[in-house]
Amino acid sequence: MPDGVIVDGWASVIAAYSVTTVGLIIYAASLWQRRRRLERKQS
Amino acid sequence: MRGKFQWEHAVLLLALVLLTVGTYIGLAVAPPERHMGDVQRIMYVHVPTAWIAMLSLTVAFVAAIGSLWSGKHKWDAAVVGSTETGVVLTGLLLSQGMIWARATWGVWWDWDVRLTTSLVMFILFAGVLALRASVDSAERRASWSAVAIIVAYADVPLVYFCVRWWRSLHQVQSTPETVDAAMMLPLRINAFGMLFLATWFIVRRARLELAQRQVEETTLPERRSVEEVQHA
Amino acid sequence: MEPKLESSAVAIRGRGLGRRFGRRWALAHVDLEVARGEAVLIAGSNGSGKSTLLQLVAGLYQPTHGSVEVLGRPSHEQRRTVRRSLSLLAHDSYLYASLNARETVKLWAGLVGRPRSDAELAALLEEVDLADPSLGAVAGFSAGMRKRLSLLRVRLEEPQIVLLDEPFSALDSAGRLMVESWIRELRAAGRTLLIASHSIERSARLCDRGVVLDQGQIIWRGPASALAKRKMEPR
Amino acid sequence: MSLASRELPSVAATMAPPRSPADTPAGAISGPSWLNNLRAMLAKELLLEWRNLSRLGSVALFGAVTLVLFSFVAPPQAGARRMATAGFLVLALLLSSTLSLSESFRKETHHRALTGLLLVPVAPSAIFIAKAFANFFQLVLLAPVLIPVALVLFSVDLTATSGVSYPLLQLLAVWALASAGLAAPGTLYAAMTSDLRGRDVVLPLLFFPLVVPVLLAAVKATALVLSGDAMGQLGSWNLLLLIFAVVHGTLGTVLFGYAVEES
Repeated sequence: MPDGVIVDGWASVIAAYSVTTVGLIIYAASLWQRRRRLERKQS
Repeated sequence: MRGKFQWEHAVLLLALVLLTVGTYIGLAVAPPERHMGDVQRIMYVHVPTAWIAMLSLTVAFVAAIGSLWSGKHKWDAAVVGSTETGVVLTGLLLSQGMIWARATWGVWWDWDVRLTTSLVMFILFAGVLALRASVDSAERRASWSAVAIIVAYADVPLVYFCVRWWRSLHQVQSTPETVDAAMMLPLRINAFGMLFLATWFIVRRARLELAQRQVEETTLPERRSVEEVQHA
Repeated sequence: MEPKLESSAVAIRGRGLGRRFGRRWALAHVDLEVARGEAVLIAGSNGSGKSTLLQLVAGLYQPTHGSVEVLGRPSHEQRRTVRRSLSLLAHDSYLYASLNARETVKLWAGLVGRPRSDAELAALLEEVDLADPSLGAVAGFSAGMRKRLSLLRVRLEEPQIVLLDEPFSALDSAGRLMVESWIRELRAAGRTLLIASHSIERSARLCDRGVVLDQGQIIWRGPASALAKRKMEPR
Repeated sequence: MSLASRELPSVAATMAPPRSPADTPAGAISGPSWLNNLRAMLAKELLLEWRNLSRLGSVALFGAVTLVLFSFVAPPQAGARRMATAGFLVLALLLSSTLSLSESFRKETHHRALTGLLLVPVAPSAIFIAKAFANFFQLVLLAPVLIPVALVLFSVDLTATSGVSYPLLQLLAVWALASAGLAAPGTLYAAMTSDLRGRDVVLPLLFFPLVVPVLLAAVKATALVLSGDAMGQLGSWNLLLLIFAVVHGTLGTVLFGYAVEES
């Protein structure tokens, strides 16, 4: 790895973790929403 | 269906605890890496995501074989669950990879072996989901997506080797020797956290699929009486 | 109830047979036994499930409910074996549009494993009045011509069990007479027949028994001669 | 009346003894062998190809037109153009292949001829192999059109390449291997998407990412033929193309039955 190229160390770390967290939450929410829609259709 | 406690929620709880602890250790306790400094901390989420994404797609492959073999709905539900989870994780893997590339190489994208293979994998399996969406017959949907998944999964090693030969001059990835024990701990905790989270996703999605199929199913119409005539 | 038959004597047996497409049950609660050498007529209006029944017997679909066996073998699980003993004249003609009649027959003969000499092929085509080479490719055929050509396919397969879906439709009176005499010959040769047809009077003459399907269910059973006399009540 | 009154050979007389599954042990292949079926299917495919030769002509024309478009956007410097030739040539092949692939199953679904084959029954593996071979053959036939067009448009002189003996033959070999790699998975996917609404989108969506290895290996191999193979790498790229074709050909042979029949 070339030294000195690295920029925005902590900002990148935070960005990576947030993107992951948000992505996982969105998927969980979509599962929840699909289930809700299905239950509404059933009743 | 509702009101009853389902076992996968315990797994979710475990996943959340592990991911919180692992991330805390990774961000606050573990020392920064010698050459790359704090950027290295992306690895604590990146590597587990990669492992579990690959694992999910492997589960999809196994479930696809089971689905073709048995023709049972349960296997098809497992196929959707694991494919969708695998695609979501691969998508996140790509975004993490891009952030990593930006921080270390100064570019958002680089035709690196792993990055490229992940991208092709993502498109391949997302394509399977697109195929599913455009088939109306439940029977056809199950067998076609199973066939497509088996073919796509078998293709991944070919893509990997091809890209590796294509870019044979590229730098070697960080080897395990450079990772010391303090870094392995958060990596492992997060990997298990991610494993349990993926399990929860797969099971939830599979249950959703089964429930959806149940809604589509209609009960047999009532048996009608048959008029029997003996002689002409 | 259906008379109980020795299993070896049964050509086709459906038990509680049902098939669902999406939310619609195309067929439900169908119990049907056809003995070897017997001819059974399936009557019913459009969409009553006649074609679905024949396709299930041929193993093209998996039953959603119940089972169907041909000569003691489950149609869908052992489809390759089952299909070797039966032949289906379906609503679709199964023809290649860019081949002509002669090439089509030659292809089928080769696939069945009984290649015919040119003279034999010519004789077969003569039978269905398609020997004229100037007729060109199937793409230019009328529905009746396609029907006659697909009838030859069934003949080339020389099956134990013949499933006919509307064998008389799209044909002129000469063609209908031809099919009729052909069915009689099949019967004389001891073949089992399952015929789905709207031409009840014509078909009833050729069959032993009949069933009436309505909305996927059997609502009438009896001798074919009684079926011809039966008034179709308005739906 | 004319038909019925004609001298008919009696059906009973012309018929062989009735075929019944009870006569043969379960699962045993009776009647025509798999090989005979394959031969009949191949003959059918070639006949259909021959009938639809004009369609193949339009596919070739399509490929040539894409090459012309590529040559517009290629960099003007002679050296750079030469470098780009390999990529554009393989892309033209890839784009043409989706046209001929989706077309290849349209004739099967028109009167449901494929179902008729399955009812005979013809083994799905034999149908697949014949179909894949026909598609392969079609793609190979594009070579005599697309390769000269590309060589002219991008001003590549084949005789000037160093380290490659018989460059034209080598180029054709790469082309054939790439065609096999495209035809094998393409046939399977075309079968699954031929009856679909939105098949024109779904087929490329599934097919393009799948054949990334073919694209990369064929471009590399073609570039080596066109601009000299100093390191002797051509063989390994060809091997990769061959492995791809074999892997996907095997998968297709095994899985085709599931793709065309309800399981």
